[in-house]
Amino acid sequence: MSRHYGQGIIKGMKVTLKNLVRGPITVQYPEEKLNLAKRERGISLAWNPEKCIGCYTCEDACPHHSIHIETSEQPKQLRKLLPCIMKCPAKVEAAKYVRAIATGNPEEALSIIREQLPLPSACAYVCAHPCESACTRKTVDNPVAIRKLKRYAVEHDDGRWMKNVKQAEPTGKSVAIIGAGPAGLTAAYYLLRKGHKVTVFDELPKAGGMMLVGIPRFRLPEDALMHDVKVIEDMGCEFKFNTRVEDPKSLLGNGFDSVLLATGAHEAAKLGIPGEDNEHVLGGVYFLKDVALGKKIEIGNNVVIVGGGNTAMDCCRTAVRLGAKNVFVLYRRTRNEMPADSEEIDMAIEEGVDMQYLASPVRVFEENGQLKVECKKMELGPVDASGRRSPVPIEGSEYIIDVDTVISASSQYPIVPESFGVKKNESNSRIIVDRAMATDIPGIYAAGDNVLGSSTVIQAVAQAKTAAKSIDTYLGGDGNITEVLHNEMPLPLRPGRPNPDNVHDSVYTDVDTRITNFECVEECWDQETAEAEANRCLRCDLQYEVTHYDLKGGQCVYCGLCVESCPFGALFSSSEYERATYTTEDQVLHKEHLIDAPKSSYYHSELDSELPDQSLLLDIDKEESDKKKKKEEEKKTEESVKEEK
Amino acid sequence: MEIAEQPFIPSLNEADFYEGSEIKNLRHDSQAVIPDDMDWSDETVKELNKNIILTTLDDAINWAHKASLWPVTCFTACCTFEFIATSMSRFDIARFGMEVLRPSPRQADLLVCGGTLTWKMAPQIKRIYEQMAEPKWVIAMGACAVSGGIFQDSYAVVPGYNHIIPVDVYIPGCPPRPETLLYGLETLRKKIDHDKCEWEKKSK
Amino acid sequence: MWYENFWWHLVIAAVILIAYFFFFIVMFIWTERRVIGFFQIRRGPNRIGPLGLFQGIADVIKVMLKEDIVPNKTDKILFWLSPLMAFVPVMMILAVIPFSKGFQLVDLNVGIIYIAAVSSISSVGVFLCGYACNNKYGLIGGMRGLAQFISYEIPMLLVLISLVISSGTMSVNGIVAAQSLPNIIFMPLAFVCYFISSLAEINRTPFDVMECDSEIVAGFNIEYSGMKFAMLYLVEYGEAVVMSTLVATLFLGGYKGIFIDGPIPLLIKMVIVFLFILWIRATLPRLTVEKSMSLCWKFLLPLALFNLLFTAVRITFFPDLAQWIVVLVSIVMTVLIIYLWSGLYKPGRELQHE
Amino acid sequence: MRMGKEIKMKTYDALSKQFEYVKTGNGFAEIPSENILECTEWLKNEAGYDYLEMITASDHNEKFLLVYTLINVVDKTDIIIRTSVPREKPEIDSLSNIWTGADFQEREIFDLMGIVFKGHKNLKRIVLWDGFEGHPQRKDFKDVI
Amino acid sequence: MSFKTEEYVLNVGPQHPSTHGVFRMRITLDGEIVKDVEPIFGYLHRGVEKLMEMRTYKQGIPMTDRLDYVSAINNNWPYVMAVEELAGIEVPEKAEYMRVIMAEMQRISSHYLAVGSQMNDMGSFYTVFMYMFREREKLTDLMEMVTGQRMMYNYMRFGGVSQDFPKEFVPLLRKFLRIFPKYMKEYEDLLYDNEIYLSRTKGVGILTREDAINISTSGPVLRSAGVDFDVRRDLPYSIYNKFKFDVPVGKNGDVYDRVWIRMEEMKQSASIIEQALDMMPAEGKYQTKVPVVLHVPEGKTYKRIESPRGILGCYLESDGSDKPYRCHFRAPAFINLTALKKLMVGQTLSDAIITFGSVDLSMGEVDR
Repeated sequence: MSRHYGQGIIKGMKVTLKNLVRGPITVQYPEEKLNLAKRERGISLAWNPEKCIGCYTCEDACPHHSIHIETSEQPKQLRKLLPCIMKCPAKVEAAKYVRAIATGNPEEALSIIREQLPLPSACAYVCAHPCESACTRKTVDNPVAIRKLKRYAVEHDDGRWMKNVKQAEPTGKSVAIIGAGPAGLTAAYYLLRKGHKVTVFDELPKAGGMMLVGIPRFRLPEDALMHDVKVIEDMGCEFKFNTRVEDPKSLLGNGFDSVLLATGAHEAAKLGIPGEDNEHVLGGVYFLKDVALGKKIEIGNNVVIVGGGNTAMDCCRTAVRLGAKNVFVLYRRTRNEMPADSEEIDMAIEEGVDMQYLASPVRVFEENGQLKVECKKMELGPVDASGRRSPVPIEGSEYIIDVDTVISASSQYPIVPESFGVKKNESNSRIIVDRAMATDIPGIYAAGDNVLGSSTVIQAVAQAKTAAKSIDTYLGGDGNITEVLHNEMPLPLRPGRPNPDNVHDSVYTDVDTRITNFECVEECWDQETAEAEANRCLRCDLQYEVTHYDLKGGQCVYCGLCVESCPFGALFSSSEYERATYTTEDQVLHKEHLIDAPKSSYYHSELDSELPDQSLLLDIDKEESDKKKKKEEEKKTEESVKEEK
Repeated sequence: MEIAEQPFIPSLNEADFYEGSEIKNLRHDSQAVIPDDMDWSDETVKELNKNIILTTLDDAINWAHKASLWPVTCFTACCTFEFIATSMSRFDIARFGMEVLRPSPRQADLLVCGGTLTWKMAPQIKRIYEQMAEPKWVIAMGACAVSGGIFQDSYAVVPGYNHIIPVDVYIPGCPPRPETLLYGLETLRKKIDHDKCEWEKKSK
Repeated sequence: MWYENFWWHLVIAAVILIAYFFFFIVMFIWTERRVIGFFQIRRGPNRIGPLGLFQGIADVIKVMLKEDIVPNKTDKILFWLSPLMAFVPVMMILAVIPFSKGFQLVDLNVGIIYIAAVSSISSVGVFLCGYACNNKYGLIGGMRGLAQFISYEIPMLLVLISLVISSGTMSVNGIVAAQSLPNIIFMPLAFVCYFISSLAEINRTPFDVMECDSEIVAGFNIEYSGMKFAMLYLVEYGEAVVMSTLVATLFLGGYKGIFIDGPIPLLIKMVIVFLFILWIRATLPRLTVEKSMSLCWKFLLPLALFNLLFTAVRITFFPDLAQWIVVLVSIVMTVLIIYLWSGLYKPGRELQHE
Repeated sequence: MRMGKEIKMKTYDALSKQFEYVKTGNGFAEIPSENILECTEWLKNEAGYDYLEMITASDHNEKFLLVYTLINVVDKTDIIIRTSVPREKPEIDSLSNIWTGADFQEREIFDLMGIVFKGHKNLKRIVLWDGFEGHPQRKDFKDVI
Repeated sequence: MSFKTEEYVLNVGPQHPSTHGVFRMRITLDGEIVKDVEPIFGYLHRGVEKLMEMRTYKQGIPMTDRLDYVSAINNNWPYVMAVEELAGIEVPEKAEYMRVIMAEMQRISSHYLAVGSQMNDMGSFYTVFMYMFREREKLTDLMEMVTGQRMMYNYMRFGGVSQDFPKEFVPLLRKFLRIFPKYMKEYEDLLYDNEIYLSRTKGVGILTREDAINISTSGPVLRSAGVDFDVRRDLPYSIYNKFKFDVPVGKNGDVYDRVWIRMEEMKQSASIIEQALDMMPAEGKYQTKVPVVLHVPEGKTYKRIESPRGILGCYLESDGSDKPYRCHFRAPAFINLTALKKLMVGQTLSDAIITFGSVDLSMGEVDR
């Protein structure tokens, strides 16, 4: 192709001429100002002194220390409702006792715990700690290890809390509690405090219920459990062990004014695969119960545990302690989806348990006297209703493991006997109660796992508290079970920031020794660690007044990380953009400036509606596109007119 | 005809070595900040030196300086692109007569220090500043130029241009918006307004 | 006429010319920046004075007041001399340009030769600038500039000769007087050649190889500041003023207007030429020096020679042709020859894949 | 994707078959530092990994870990090679004679980490200036002014 | 009498209008012919890799923004991907789409800059640059709307992106895509037919296929030499395997091809954005919640993406603490620089300058 000099040049000159006609797009800045983006990260921060509590998170989030904060030592009370307290079913005031520990007062801390929780020792070892998952510190790094701090408080029990106890006069009413588990014991404690006479029936030889038989001793030592039980026993509770109550209604007439059903969940769920009826296939709960009650069980060398919850971890670690050489855990999903505590999984792996993720048993069969499990590999599919990715089996990926025992630890559920005669759900696994925990029979109440299904200790405690209130009201009391056990403490001073360290590691006994016995694995923190850990609490309810809030404006890069990290929403990006100084000192912005700075909606979408729309360069093409649209519409109408004709 | 002494021309490796030692010396010498000059804003000094002719002349000259601040094209890092954006059609620095970007420092009046300054670059910046003809002004644009910004604790970064050359106006931001830069230039013009003729300074 | 031989006539005319020169330099600075601005969808200087009109004044004052640096190791004498050498001749060209009937500093009968001679001095000055400053960039720029000046002078002169043949006089005034119709219509080919080569002469895009910012920083003026740079800065625009005036005079009929004669039509034509230069500047990238050379020697020179031949033939053999025939023939011929000639060139190197 | 993985695994296997000192791990091959030239040459010429994507090094107290990634531009697969050199004698053969692309990267590692590449033609500081003391990417680097 | 020319050394940079930052070339010239070139850089070496070892993982994200300051979002990506792999953080599907959209917008805006400044090097006195910057400003506006900054977006987070798109963003982006081809046509008119442009780019700065692979160049430089390799298509990351797009490949490996590839890639990016907007789930999370101070388990990983300049990789080592143990970036521009000698030697100074421009460097990335 021959190309003639000049054509392209003329084409180009046409384009420039066209742009000349289009007219300038210039913004005449000092007179004419653009609206900035709503999320503009301008050259300042806006700071809300009312919301800021002086937790120093923003200072630590800054990549290069552009923010400098100084706070007063003396706090002031800001709010009562805190995430950790709100999230706790029993409303234990975690923030308060953590603070007590931080100021070197573990005894007072125990008093605070005792106010809401009559089973502090048991909870200190095995509580599912919903408070930690709600902890504000979680947004910074890891939540404060509240349960372990509770453990520390419990270890420092000097009985001081007893002094403030207010025991009610005996009322002469008596209550029967069926089941000496967490729910039963809690209810017993509160009813005794209200002056009622309480008798606790249990078919096991000791008190503790599921805490005794569902949780292995290396997690919850018997001493700790009995410590709590002894308190209740000392208050005059009557225990009737090895007694199985078949008909609670009959108790009502026989000297008891009210009955609480707290029987717990003791049945293991089935695997639902062929070959399950084999004698070597055990239910996880039964297995743990047998071990806890000291029965001798032969499990052999190769043990497979199916499931990924805490029960599965308990089972596998128990199996290791019983001498099994090869312990496998089969779980359908990956570790990220496992419901068990991360620490439990870590410890199980440390103890030599072989975790097989993305694997599921297909059938159990016996071949030449050897028990075998056929497994199938899975892969993660799309996200299901529970928010987790559902496992999808991979065809043709079956493999076989030789085993001696299979333990099904997927879940457990309660069975409510027919003889109770209360209203139940269809599968006989729940007692149906109203909000006051009353069943359909007047005078009979229910609490704990037989209402909830399989749940946690702290849930059971919370329910039992409600039940105790209702029973007290039913028996003519005022239903007020609140106690004040701790002495008033001044609000804690804090000279600097909360402890910036990550969560402290738990101390465990050595792996080699711990797998040989059932001694408690977790050791209590010493004073230093406990106080350091307690100091990690941000103290969301207290406000340490910020005396200095300096932003080194010449140094800040306005990356927005501080705004993002503020747990209390007290920091805003600012849409300010007009600042230039003659000296470097003037670059530093002080508190007064930051309070007045205009806020932008970066990370604060609630401000979106207040801010003006951004002026866009894209708008200059508006007219052209509008014209085109109009033309098209006209064409269409013309066409339609033609068609009509 | 006499032949002049041959100038010493180092080999390339030697040249590198000299450069290295120059950087090292500069780094050693410029750990302290050059103080910001705020005398000009002192009103009393201005009152004292009041002289109708000179003041009027001052105003005229300052007006010319203000009206055509030619920046030298020397931008070290990221802030370059916001400077370019400022000089492009949307914000159009040309409205103030500033679009004449002189590539040669001799003809420029304004050094816009946009971006991180490393110790390796510091001698060059110092030289560019020295090559610029009086009167000259310096704007430190962006966090890195003001204080080293996000890189200030690095082994290779000069924590602020004011360790190397005196700076007239500091503009924060990373990078500053074009409007911020224009505001900074406006601030600089205010300073130029207060400038006095050379002879007056000498007489002081 | 009665005033022609008085010395004060020369003084007044010179003052007027110098005023004209500087006024238009200052205005062209403003016009260029403003118009290029509008081409680049922005506004250009509009703060300094009404519509930014004082922009040029402020620039010139500022540049002149800047510190004058003479770097060490420069050739001191040439460093001082060369800006003057570049600046003065540009102004001198104006001496022979008629601004109105009878208004001319000197009506030299060898005006065309004077223009050619004087404008080459300016290019020597520019080269000496680059040489004197002891800077490699400056030297490269100066060398490039000189090579380009010398090359483009040839087609330019050939065109001027054809102009002289056609008008029958060497006086600029005579050429203007001879244009009953503007020369651009009579000899479009000559206009094209002259316009392109004078773009190269005044160092404008796409021929600004000696000052190209992006390659050799600032080229010949890299080490200049203060007053000396002011002169070089004025040369840049002064050349533009002079060149647009020349094009307007030689090809667009000079001071002859449609309704009135006098300076106003000349000024209007001059501004139009300048705007056209700006349009080119706003559009085109720069040629490299060797490509600009090959454009000169391989494209412009043959065209200019052809134009000379054509004009000579016309004048010698068909002196009495009707005007419309001449116009028609020359336009057709120009289009044809440019079309054919340009088809012989291929932009870029030969590549195996095409 | 799975195709690419298979080819990758095959390459690792072939590599470990070809040279017995090569250890393969999960997604990388470990080669003793003295054999790096031999292996990479083989990978380039025989296995088709003709694109040296990246070289980097990291400081692991008593040794320096060097990581090379190679890409097969035709088959669109990549492999990772690791090797380590002792801290007392941080020397390794240069790849810059096989791949020109290794030139600057090796100079950078020499500059920042202080590993000497034997056979490199122009091994001098690249991003820092001559006369800078120490190698900043090392963990024990202290800035001297 | 015989003539002899003397070679001389010309220092181009570090302060030079067309070195795109603080880059220096020691060019040995014979007349105007380049005989040898030695790139010297490090004038912007800020020790980013060392600084990242001194900061927590999250504080590293703003650092990555400042590597290749022309395409900040693309820089976040490999780092964020590497951390996500080591820490086992899942990215919600919507966030992946958002990342793709933002990264492709960034690619367009980066290429606008590259082509525009290329024309500037060629001496077209800012005109094309300004037109392209107008389009780039539109994109900048859109991205500012999402992230709140004009350049250092700091947008990606571990497990997603920092904020959701504002509701008015998607219609505006569609509008931009609608008017995008019109302006592209104009630029093509300005470039491709212009004889001066052609004469300056065709056959200038040729890189052969063998050299391109041997020098480990990547991105447009590699593809211009006829190597059909694009990480987005060939080693897909994120969700790029869901999109259909062409990879433009050049024939001659000259400046013209490199600019042509950039122009074509812009169009492809626009089509990817369009597809992503269509496929993006309307509802869904844009971020997995990750604490401010993230503790990443021990491990080593290498992740790569296709940035506007080529393969951008991030090698990350973690020792289990809250700070990276070692973080190295494979900077495409840095390695593309190795090709400079091959590209420049034998050309005139003017051609060498535009050849350098066509490699499209950003010094922040080269020096790190």
